[in-house]
Order: sequence, then C-alpha cells, then structure tokens
Amino acid sequence: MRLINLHPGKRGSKILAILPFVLLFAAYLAASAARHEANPDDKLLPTLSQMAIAMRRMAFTQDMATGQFLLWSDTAASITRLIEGLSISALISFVVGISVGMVPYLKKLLVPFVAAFSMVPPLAVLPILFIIAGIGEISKVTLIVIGTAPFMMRDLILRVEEIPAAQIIKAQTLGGSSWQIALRIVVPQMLPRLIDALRLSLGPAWLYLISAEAIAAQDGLGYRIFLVRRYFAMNIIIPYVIWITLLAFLFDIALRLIQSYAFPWFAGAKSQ
Amino acid sequence: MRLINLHPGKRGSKILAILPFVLLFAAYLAASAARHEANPDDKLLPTLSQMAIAMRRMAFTQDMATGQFLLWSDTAASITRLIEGLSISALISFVVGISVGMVPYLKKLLVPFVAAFSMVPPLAVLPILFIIAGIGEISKVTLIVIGTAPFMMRDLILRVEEIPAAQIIKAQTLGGSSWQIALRIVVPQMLPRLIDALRLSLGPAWLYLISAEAIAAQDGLGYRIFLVRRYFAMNIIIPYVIWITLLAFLFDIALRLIQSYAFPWFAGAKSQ
Amino acid sequence: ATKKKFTLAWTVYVGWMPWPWAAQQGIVKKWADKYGIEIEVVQVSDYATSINQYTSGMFDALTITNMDTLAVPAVGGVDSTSIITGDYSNGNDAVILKGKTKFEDIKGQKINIVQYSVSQYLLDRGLQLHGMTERDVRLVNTSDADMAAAFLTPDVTAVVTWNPIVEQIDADKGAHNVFNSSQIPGEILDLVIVNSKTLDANPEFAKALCGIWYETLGIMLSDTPEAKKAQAEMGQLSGTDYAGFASQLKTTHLFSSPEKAADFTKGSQLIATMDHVRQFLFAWGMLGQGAASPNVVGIEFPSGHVLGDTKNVKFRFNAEYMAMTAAHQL
Amino acid sequence: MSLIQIKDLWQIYNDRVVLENLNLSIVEKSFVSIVGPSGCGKTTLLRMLMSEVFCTRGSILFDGTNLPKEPTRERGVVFQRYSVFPHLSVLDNVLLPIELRSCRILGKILGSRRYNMKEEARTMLDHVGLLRAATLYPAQLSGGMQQRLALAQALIAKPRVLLLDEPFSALDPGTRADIHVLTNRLWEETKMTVVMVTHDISEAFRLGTRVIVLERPLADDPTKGARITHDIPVHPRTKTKTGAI
Amino acid sequence: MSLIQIKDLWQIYNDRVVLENLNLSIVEKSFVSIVGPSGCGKTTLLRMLMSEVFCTRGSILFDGTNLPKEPTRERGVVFQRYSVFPHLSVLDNVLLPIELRSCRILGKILGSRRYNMKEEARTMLDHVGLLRAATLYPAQLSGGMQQRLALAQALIAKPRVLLLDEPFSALDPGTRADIHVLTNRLWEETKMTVVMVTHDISEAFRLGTRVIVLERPLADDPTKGARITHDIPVHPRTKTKTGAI
Ligand SMILES: Nc1ncnc2c1ncn2[C@@H]1O[C@H](COP(=O)(O)OP(=O)(O)OP(=O)(O)O)[C@@H](O)[C@H]1O
Ligand SMILES: Nc1ncnc2c1ncn2[C@@H]1O[C@H](COP(=O)(O)OP(=O)(O)OP(=O)(O)O)[C@@H](O)[C@H]1O
Ligand SMILES: [Mg+2]
Ligand SMILES: [Mg+2]
Repeated sequence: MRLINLHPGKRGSKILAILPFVLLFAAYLAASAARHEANPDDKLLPTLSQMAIAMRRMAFTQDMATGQFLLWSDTAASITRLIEGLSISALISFVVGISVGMVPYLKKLLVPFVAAFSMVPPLAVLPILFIIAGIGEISKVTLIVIGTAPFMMRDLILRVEEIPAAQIIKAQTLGGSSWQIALRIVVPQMLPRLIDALRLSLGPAWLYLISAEAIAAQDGLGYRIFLVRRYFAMNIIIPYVIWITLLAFLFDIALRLIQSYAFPWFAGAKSQ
Repeated sequence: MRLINLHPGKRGSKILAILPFVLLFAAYLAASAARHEANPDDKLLPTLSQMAIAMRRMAFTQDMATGQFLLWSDTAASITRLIEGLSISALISFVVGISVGMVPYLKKLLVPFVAAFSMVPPLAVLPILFIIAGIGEISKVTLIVIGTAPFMMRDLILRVEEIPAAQIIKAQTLGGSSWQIALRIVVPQMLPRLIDALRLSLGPAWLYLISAEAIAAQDGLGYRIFLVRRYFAMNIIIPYVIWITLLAFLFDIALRLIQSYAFPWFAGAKSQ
Repeated sequence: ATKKKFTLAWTVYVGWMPWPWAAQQGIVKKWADKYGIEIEVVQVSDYATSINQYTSGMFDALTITNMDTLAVPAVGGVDSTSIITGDYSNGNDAVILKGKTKFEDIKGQKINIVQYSVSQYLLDRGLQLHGMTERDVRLVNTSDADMAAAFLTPDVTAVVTWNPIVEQIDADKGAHNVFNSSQIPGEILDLVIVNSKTLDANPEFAKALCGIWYETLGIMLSDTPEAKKAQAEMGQLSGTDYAGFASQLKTTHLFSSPEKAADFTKGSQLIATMDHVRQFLFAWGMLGQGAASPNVVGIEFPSGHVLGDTKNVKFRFNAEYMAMTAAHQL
Repeated sequence: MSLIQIKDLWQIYNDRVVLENLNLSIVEKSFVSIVGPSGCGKTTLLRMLMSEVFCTRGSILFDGTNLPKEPTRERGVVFQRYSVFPHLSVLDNVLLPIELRSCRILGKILGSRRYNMKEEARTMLDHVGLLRAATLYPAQLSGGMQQRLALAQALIAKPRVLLLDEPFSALDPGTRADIHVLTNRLWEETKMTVVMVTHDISEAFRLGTRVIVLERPLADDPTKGARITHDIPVHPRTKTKTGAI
Repeated sequence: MSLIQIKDLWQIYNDRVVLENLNLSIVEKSFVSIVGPSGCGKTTLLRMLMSEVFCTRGSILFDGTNLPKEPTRERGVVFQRYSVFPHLSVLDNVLLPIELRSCRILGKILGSRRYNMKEEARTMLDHVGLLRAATLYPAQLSGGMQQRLALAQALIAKPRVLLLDEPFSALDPGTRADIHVLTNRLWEETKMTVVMVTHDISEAFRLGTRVIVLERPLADDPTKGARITHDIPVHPRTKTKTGAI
C-alpha cells in the first residue's frame, strides 16, 4: 500500500494525537529532574510541585498588597482588554469594511490607505502610541485595535467583494436601495465572516495585549509575566503561558460555537 | 443612481487614493508646528527638517563608535535576520506541511499538536527561548521561526488538503508512488502557495524581529527604535517606522513578482 | 469648584516603591486633601515610557534619575524641578562578570547592558576609574527584564544592570560583582521631579508630595512591626517578598530624613556629579542633535549656581520643600 | 407595441467587437429565446438589458424611453447560479422583494403586516411547489428547487420583463423537464415578457415564442462581432412536441 | 472472459443503503454506460472500481483476482473536473505517466531519453487534436480541450480499463458532439474496456455497447438501495444514429 493510503484506526488516531503531548511532558520532567539533580535551586525548569505551589499562591491566596487573587484579577484584566480591543476593532472593521466594499468611491479613497497602514509594524509605533494614547486602559486597547483592525478591514473588504455580483444585481432588480442591500443582503452575510476574521485575529490580539501590558499596566497576564521575568520566576511564567494558551483555545472554540449556532445557514452556503 | 453604482473616473480615483495620505501629512505638519510654537525643543512631533537632519546623519555619517553608517548597517542586520528566519520557517513548514497533509498517520500525529502549539503566544515564552537559544543571532531568528512557522504549517496542511482528491487518485492511476506524487504533483503546486503563506507571515515576522531586537541586540532597525526611545528621539523613530513600512511593502511586492514569474500557471489555475 | 488634579508617575524600583504603598494606605489622599488638591499616583511598567510621557506633558511629576532628567525632559525643553532627592544607589547598580574576578578583565568583552541608561554611566565611570574607555568594550543593548535570563546563557559573560536583577545574577555561582555604585556613592540619584511651570503655579503640590514621602519613609524605616509589614507589602508590589525587598533596600541609600536630603542637595558634590553626567551625555550624543558643547542646557543648584547655559536652564535642583518639611512647615 | 427596442447596438471590449450593429424589437408578452455558440455575446446582451454593462454604441429603449442606467424593479433576472440569497430561508427569500418595497428604511417588516405578506409569499411558493421547503435554507435545496425559488422570487416582484441567463443549464435532464413545465405555466398565467438565453436549442424552441440565433461570422476575427443570423417565430401549438431529452 | 466481476455488492453509508446487492460482469473490450437519476450511486460504484472507496459487503474481482486495495495503473480515470494537473503544460501532462514509470526516484526525466518520450507524447496529443496547444497550461484551455487532454493522459498510461465519471457533462453541446466522435475513435482503436457514468441518456446509447440503468425503488426510503433495473445491449451499427443534439 502507498503511504498516503494507509489510515490509522480510531484508537490508533487517538493514541497518535496525544503522543506528542506526552513526549513533550516527559521530556520536560526528565530535563527538570536532571537540572534539579545538579542544582536543587534551579529556576529554569521548575518541578511540577514548584509550579503547583506558585499557582496555588497566585490563584487562592489573597495578595497582601492589593487584597486580590492575582491569577484571577490578572485574567480578568487581560480578558477585559482583549474583548474591548477586539470588539472595537470588529465594529470599526465591520462598518468600514462593508462601506468600502460596497461603495466604489470609498473603495478608491480608502483601500490604498488601509493597505499602506496595515504594513506599519504596530510594535515599532508602540513608543509613539503610548505617548499619544496615554498609559491608561486606552493605550492597551488601542494597540490591539491598531494591530488587528487593518487586517480585519482588508479581510472584510475582500469578503464583500466576493459576494457574487449576480446577487447584488438581483437585489437591485428586486427594488433594493443601496442602504437596503447593505442591511438585508450584505450585513447578514458578513456577520459569520466577521467571526472568521475575529478568530484569525485572536493570535495577534494576544500578542499585542502582552506587549502592551509589558510596557504600561498594573495588572494583566502579560504584566505578571513581564514583572516576574526580572526574578526569573519560571515557576510562575510556565503555568501562566499554559493558562494563556488555554484561554486562547477557549476563545477560539467559543467563537466557532457562536458562528454555528447564530448562523446555521453559513456552513452549507460555504461548502457549495 | 444608487451609491453602489456610482464610479469615480480615472482621475477622480487617483485623487481619492492620495487624499488620505495628503490629509495625514498635513495634520502632522500642523500639529508639529503648534507644538514647536509652544516649546521650540519639543521632542514629540519633530519637524520635517529635524527628521531630515537626523536621517542624513544616520544614513551618511559614520558612527563615531563603530565607524558604520547606522541606517544601512541596521537595515542590513534586520533584513538578514528576517530572511534567515523566514527561510528556515518556510523550509520547515514546507516539509512538515506537505508530509502531514499527504500522510494520514502523520496528520493524526501532528495536527492537534501544531494547533495547540500555534496558540502559545511566542512573546510570553521569550525567557525560555533565551535559555535554549542564547541571546545572540540564533534567538532572534528562532523567535521569527517560532512566531511564523506554526501558521505557515497549518496553512500548507490546509492547502495540501485542498488539492482535489480526484487529482491524487488520478496520479495514482498513472502509476505514481507516494514519493513521486509528492515530488511531481504536490510540491510544485504548493510552491506558489508557500509564497502566499510567506506574504501573510511577513507582518508577524517583522513584529517578532522588532521584539527580539528590542530585547537584546547591537544593531537592527528595531534595536535602534528601542534604543533612541530612551532619549525620546522621535526624529529618528518616525523616519525609521516609515522606512520599515516601506521595506515591508517592497518585500511584499518582491514576493508577488516572484510568484507571478516563477509560476505562470498559478493565477489561471486559482481563478478557475 | 473642582479640585486641581495632579499626576505622579512611578515605575517599579526599590527606591520608588513607597509611592504606590502610600497611595494604597491613604497617605496620598490625606496630604492631598490637606492642600485641597487631588493626586493620582500612576504606575508605568516601562521606565523609558514614563519619561517620554512626562516629557510630552502627560504627567506633572515623575520618579526619575538625575541623569535621565538631564537627557530627556531637559534636552526636550521641558523645564523640570527636582523637589525630592530620595536616595542614591549604593550598590544597586553593578557590573557583573562571569567567571572573572577583576574589573580589568572586562577589557575586550561584550557587555550586555541597557544602553543610554544609568548602567552605561556606571560602566563609564568604572572604565574611567580603571583607566579605560568604552572603546575597550563592546555593548549589546539588552532589556532589563531579560537580563537575568540572558546571564544564564553561555554567550553572555558580562552584564551591567540594576536591582532586583543584580541580586538574581549575584546568586549565580560564576557571577562576580566587580564594580558597583557603592564605589561612586551619591552619583546615581533617584529624584522626584515636577514640571517647573506646574510647580510655580501650584507649590502646594510639591508640599503635599514632600509630606507624603517623608511620612511614608518614617513608617517604613522605623524599627517596628509596621515597618516590616510596609516593606513586605512594597516587596509584593514589586513582585518579590519581604526578604527580597529588604536586601534591595540595603544597597539603596535612602535619605531617611528631609534634613539629610536637603543638605545633600545643597552640597557641592552634587555639582561635580552633574558635571560628570553632562560630560557623559555629551560624549554619547544625548544632549541633542547639534549640541556643540555640554553647556547647551543649564542646570541650576539650590545655591543659585548654574552649570551650562544660564539662559536655557531646564533642570533645577530645589531643596526648599525638603527644608520646609525638615522645619515642620508643611 | 414593442416593450424593448434595440437600435444599432455595438459592444466592443478592448478592440474585440463582441456584438455588431444589433437591431431587435421585442413585443410585450412574448417569450424570446436567444441561442448561439459559446462566447458569442448572449450574456453580454442580457447584461445590457439589465443595465449591468453599457453598450459602446447604439441605444436600447424600454417602453419608449431610454433604458435606466441601473437595474430596476421592472426587469427581473434569474441567473444560472447565485440567484437566491444563501442566508435567507426559502420563505424569507420570497418575502424579501415585498419587504424591500414596503419598508424603505429597514427593508424588513415585523408584526401583523408581516403576516399578510407571508400569506402572499406562501401562495407563490405553493405555485412553484416549494411550500413544504419554506423553512429550509437554499444550500439545503437541490439545484432544481433553487431555480424554482429564484423564479418565485423574481416573479413576486412583478417585473415587466424577466431576463433569464441559462437558468436551467446546471440541472439534470429530469429536473429540467419538470421546470420547463413550470416555466411554461407561469409564463402563460402572468403573460410576462421573457428574454431567455440558453445554449440548449431544444429548450429554446420548447419554451420560446421566438428564437433568435446570434453568431459571429468568423470565430477568430476580432473585428467582426456577432449578429443575428436567424429570427425564427415559433408557433404556440408545436412547442410541446419539439425535442426529445 | 469478464474482466470485472461484481458479486453481491452492497454499499451502506450511515444506515442509508446506497447500492443493494449488485451483480455485474463486464467483459473485456466492452463499453459500458451507466445511467440513473441523480444520487442513485453511480459515482459510488465507479469509485469502488477505482479502489477509492470500499464496499460494505460483497466483492469485486478484477481479471479473476480481488481488486487491489488502492488505485493502480491498470485502471485509468477521467472525472468531470480536476482530471489534469494545473501546474503542468499540456505536453508535460501527457509526459507525466511515462516519466512516472521510467524514473521511480524522481518521476522526472532529463536529457536525451526525454526527447524520445516527448515524441511519444506529441503523437498522443496529435491524436486528440491538441498538438498546437502543447505549450499551454490547462487553465488556458477550454473545457472541451481539457477533457481531451484528460483522455490523452489516461490513455498514454495504457490502462486495461478506463473509468469515466460524467466526463463530458460540463461541456456545451457542440463541443460534446466533437468529443463523442473522438472517444468513439479512441475506443475503437485501442479496444480498451470502458465504464462510463453519465446522466445523459443519448450519450449513453451513442457511445456504449451496453447501457446499465441504476435506480432506487423508492427515492425516499433509506433501507432500499439502488439496483440494476435495466441492462440493455446496444448494437454497434445503430449507435451513430441515436439522439439529436
Ligand atoms: N468585461 C469584459 N471584458 C472583456 N471581454 C469581455 C467582458 N465580458 C465579456 N467579454 C467577452 O465577450 C465575449 C462574449 O462573452 P459572453 O459571456 O457574452 O458570451 P456568451 O455568449 O454568454 O457565452 P457562454 O455561452 O459561454 O455563456 C467573450 O469573448 C468574452 O471574453
Ligand atoms: N462518503 C459518503 N458518506 C455518506 N454518504 C455518501 C458518501 N458518498 C456518497 N454518499 C451518498 O450516496 C448516494 C449516492 O451518491 P453518488 O455520488 O454515488 O450519486 P450519483 O449517482 O453519482 O449522483 P449524481 O448523478 O448527482 O452524480 C447519495 O445519496 C450520497 O449522499
Ligand atoms: Mg453566457
Ligand atoms: Mg456522480
């Protein structure tokens, strides 16, 4: 049999899927044990129990100074910023994307500008941004918006352009005005695609959030990692990274569920 | 006429396209002039001549300490890292993406792992990365690879899966082995798609490059921006950001040209 | 009428941790209320960002070093007055070599350092004192947050950095602290600066800040359980614990009383220090483009002495408010 | 009287003459089939009739006046594909034209007025045999059902002329035969003017009252555009017998 | 002797019986057309013959032994679409099967051996009337030319049986008539065994030596799969006269 025709069975598939995770985990344990053998105070690869203790403290002990449970207050702060940033970004992109995609005048006006703007690396303008937007919540949210909106905008413009011309013509022959066509034909078809764009933007959004929190914040997951980096507290950093990864994963699943429940027609239409 | 049916003429289009750039430029000049009115030594919004002087110095005056022309040595350093990082990333993604996309066993083994891995925010694992890769050139290149490879890999796996099953069946009926099919059918069709993936990865690659250079470097565009930030030299930061944007733009164009020259069949096949 | 509102920005550093703690304890509000104003104490995680924002006019007051005040706000045309001389680094900043024990061994090495920061000033002074110049070494700009991790990698052999990172690195077996700020006492100063325009119009802001500062120092430096608790909480705020904070405090010379601070500020050593600093900045091109000499900016001292251009004084050391506190006139 | 009058119509794309000096009058209530080889410009002609593209030279009169410069309610269309809206249920697809007319601001009606409209839409669905599929989405329909829906949607807007561009060419033979019967019945009931492009000659004769053949004299010569080579009237009674498949 | 023998074949997808107890022998050098309504399982049957899917019950013998578990060189295919490789020029598409056979490691031949192969490929292209298009890419060909190329590519591999799944249904009538002639000629020359699925009945009769009709007894009942309802031998001489378009 050709290699490309060999399929693992159901159980084989499951075993294969978890194998890399198990291997990574085992490799970590081995490396950590080896380093602690050589130096019991090793900070680079903390043992599981060291991480557990650190996380227990972060999650279930009130912080002396602020009286908060740090893991949860950090998570709440970061997620709030993430959601605010992505919501604003989505809203702007949606309105701009649809208008630009539909109105030829706007398209000529804004497409080159948005294209040029999306080439500006947001991290390079970070020093400028913080000075302009201040260091309050606004600047963090703004960084997320600047980082994700140009992409979402361009994506939505493309998606609007992908609507078959026949559909728009058809809507016009049914008596629709520009505004009505936007409202009844384009907006409802773009909503599930906005969710797709949001899913693609989640990764960059986390990135910008972490960068922003590293520079100006008093709480947040990125702030904490940045703060304890000076002490090289890997026993906090590693669980935080895993936690962020898990959150990113949950966000992605949530968006996918929203998409399939709110827009039952979408999967079928896309596969046609 | 409906708004969506109104089209600007050729000249109108050109004017519309440059309008936002002109407006932005004018707004900057006005704001800069206002601030210099209030404080002639203002650093936030340098005048054009201040920027020009700074850039002339960066580009055409030998640096006292190193004897280099900073703008060019920074550019060379950054571009070298970027190309190295992206090349390695592209190579790994290409090999892994095609193997995983073609071989069902590998697919079961690696797809969940790559998906989980792509959710890890690379900036959060920087300390770990330093320990493993050191803080020399390797770590910068590695950060670019870690930041871009999971996305490229996933993209290529999807693209391989998008090859119509009929094509693979057909190749088998023509007597192709797995290896021959990979070599003659899949690889050549994936090369132009790799360029697409590279183009999409350019933005993130710049981002990680700048982050890496901000953390530890002796030269590079990101290094310079974060260095002169310490004494608030916006007259250097702003031109550098524009220069980076321009470079990103040129890279994008170059990739597009390579794609259309090296793979003349691709545009036609895609539009079918 | 609404109260006038002022902002003080701070960053995580041992000598500045009293500020957020005082805000949490209500000491800030107490003094602000006394002068009928509002004071907001704002944290910025990144020190350079805090300076840039102060310079572009977003804060009224800032915790900063003497060197950075000259290099950024003063050169940027923002007239600033230092009203509190809080401490000087007395070992908090250090040059650390891996596997080598003498400062002289630094020759030819690649040094990881936050360039253009006080670290570079320390390094320069060290090189000067040992008869070398910066041409004898190579600098690699490295973010302070990653210095500790960087030191663990084999290709890093020399670093210049500050606390708490110095302690992290000193704990390493191969690390040798070959030169530190205790060998140049009084040169790396941590100040509170206020925009001079704001200060002229609202002296009560400076009074309130001095009141807050010395009340807080009084609590944390006393030999009581409260002091220990205060230090532990400050430690926590900076991401460590009591022990960690206390050991950092050992290498920080806090001017525990306003008298001592005022005296130091009026003393002649400060003038000599600032001259070193401006020569250093000038040599590295940080006094602005086209600066023809170190004299382009004027630095005024409590005695009325001015270093540099008397027509362009942008940095003023003021001992008046510390003296008022000492005299119980607040 | 002729509803549509095409006079001296030329269409030239980048030096390639597609249509050359076309003249054609279409009388009200006729069913005109247009046939011709692939690429001869059938779709181009239809797109001009719906004001999607404009002629290089010549003029088109609609009911005596110049054709409007953009698509209007008076000229309904059904394409081979993409004629119905994928995000609306079958019922909502048919409701849409009524809603667009009734509410200029939202294009959406709620409350009791919606109830009456739904009745109208249901009657139309019944007419095309889709009542049982009213709650499905287009992606859940077969190709034939989708085209029935497209016809229903176009007809409920009560256009004066219906333009069809190969509406049935993606359907398989059995389905196609059914929908021919439906089209014929709808046309006889509404007595609407229809212009249909097809490349299936038997279909053209079975449905049309007049068959127009469009052809380029030399397929490879870009300077000679397609013209009308045959204009064949079809006698109503013979229609049902033509063709076999 | 029969080349392919299908015995008691069942195909069931998630409780839906698609094919029920099929029995069929196909003798060498015959041209079998399979017709039937949409969704009755024609494609499924063909995919089983090319070892792309496997039957739930029953067996298929190929030349007396069990059918291999994966596609092989002996069974060539042409689909409605995606039958040629978009990244290869017309000539390279036809060269590919020869190269795959000649060089197991690279699947690519360079140098003088390539020259001889090119000659062989050119002869085949000439045969299907594509010699002038040898340097073009498939995207630059019309639909009819692409299917000619697909035939050429499949034939140059010299399979024992050729499986065709609606190979001509996307073509317009004129093109389809041309390619029917070609197919007929190629079949007569090579005397290869052909199994062709189509939903065009006239095509089935025009090309086939035997027409098999596959039908579900009740379209809506998932427990009853399609079976062979008619098995009609076609006399060679009548073929050229059947059907009109
Ligand atoms: N926008 C355009 N720009 C340039 N050429 C065009 C354009 N639209 C159509 N053409 C050309 O006009 C000619 C006629 O095209 P049209 O689509 O009208 O043909 P058709 O008769 O509908 O063919 P088919 O039966 O394949 O649908 C073709 O040669 C086509 O390439
Ligand atoms: N992989 C599969 N899983 C589940 N059901 C399938 C699968 N493949 C085919 N079917 C079902 O089997 C039936 C027959 O499908 P098939 O494609 O063979 O029909 P067909 O006769 O080729 O139809 P058409 O003329 O439309 O091509 C259909 O009901 C289809 O939904
Ligand atoms: Mg057409
Ligand atoms: Mg089929």
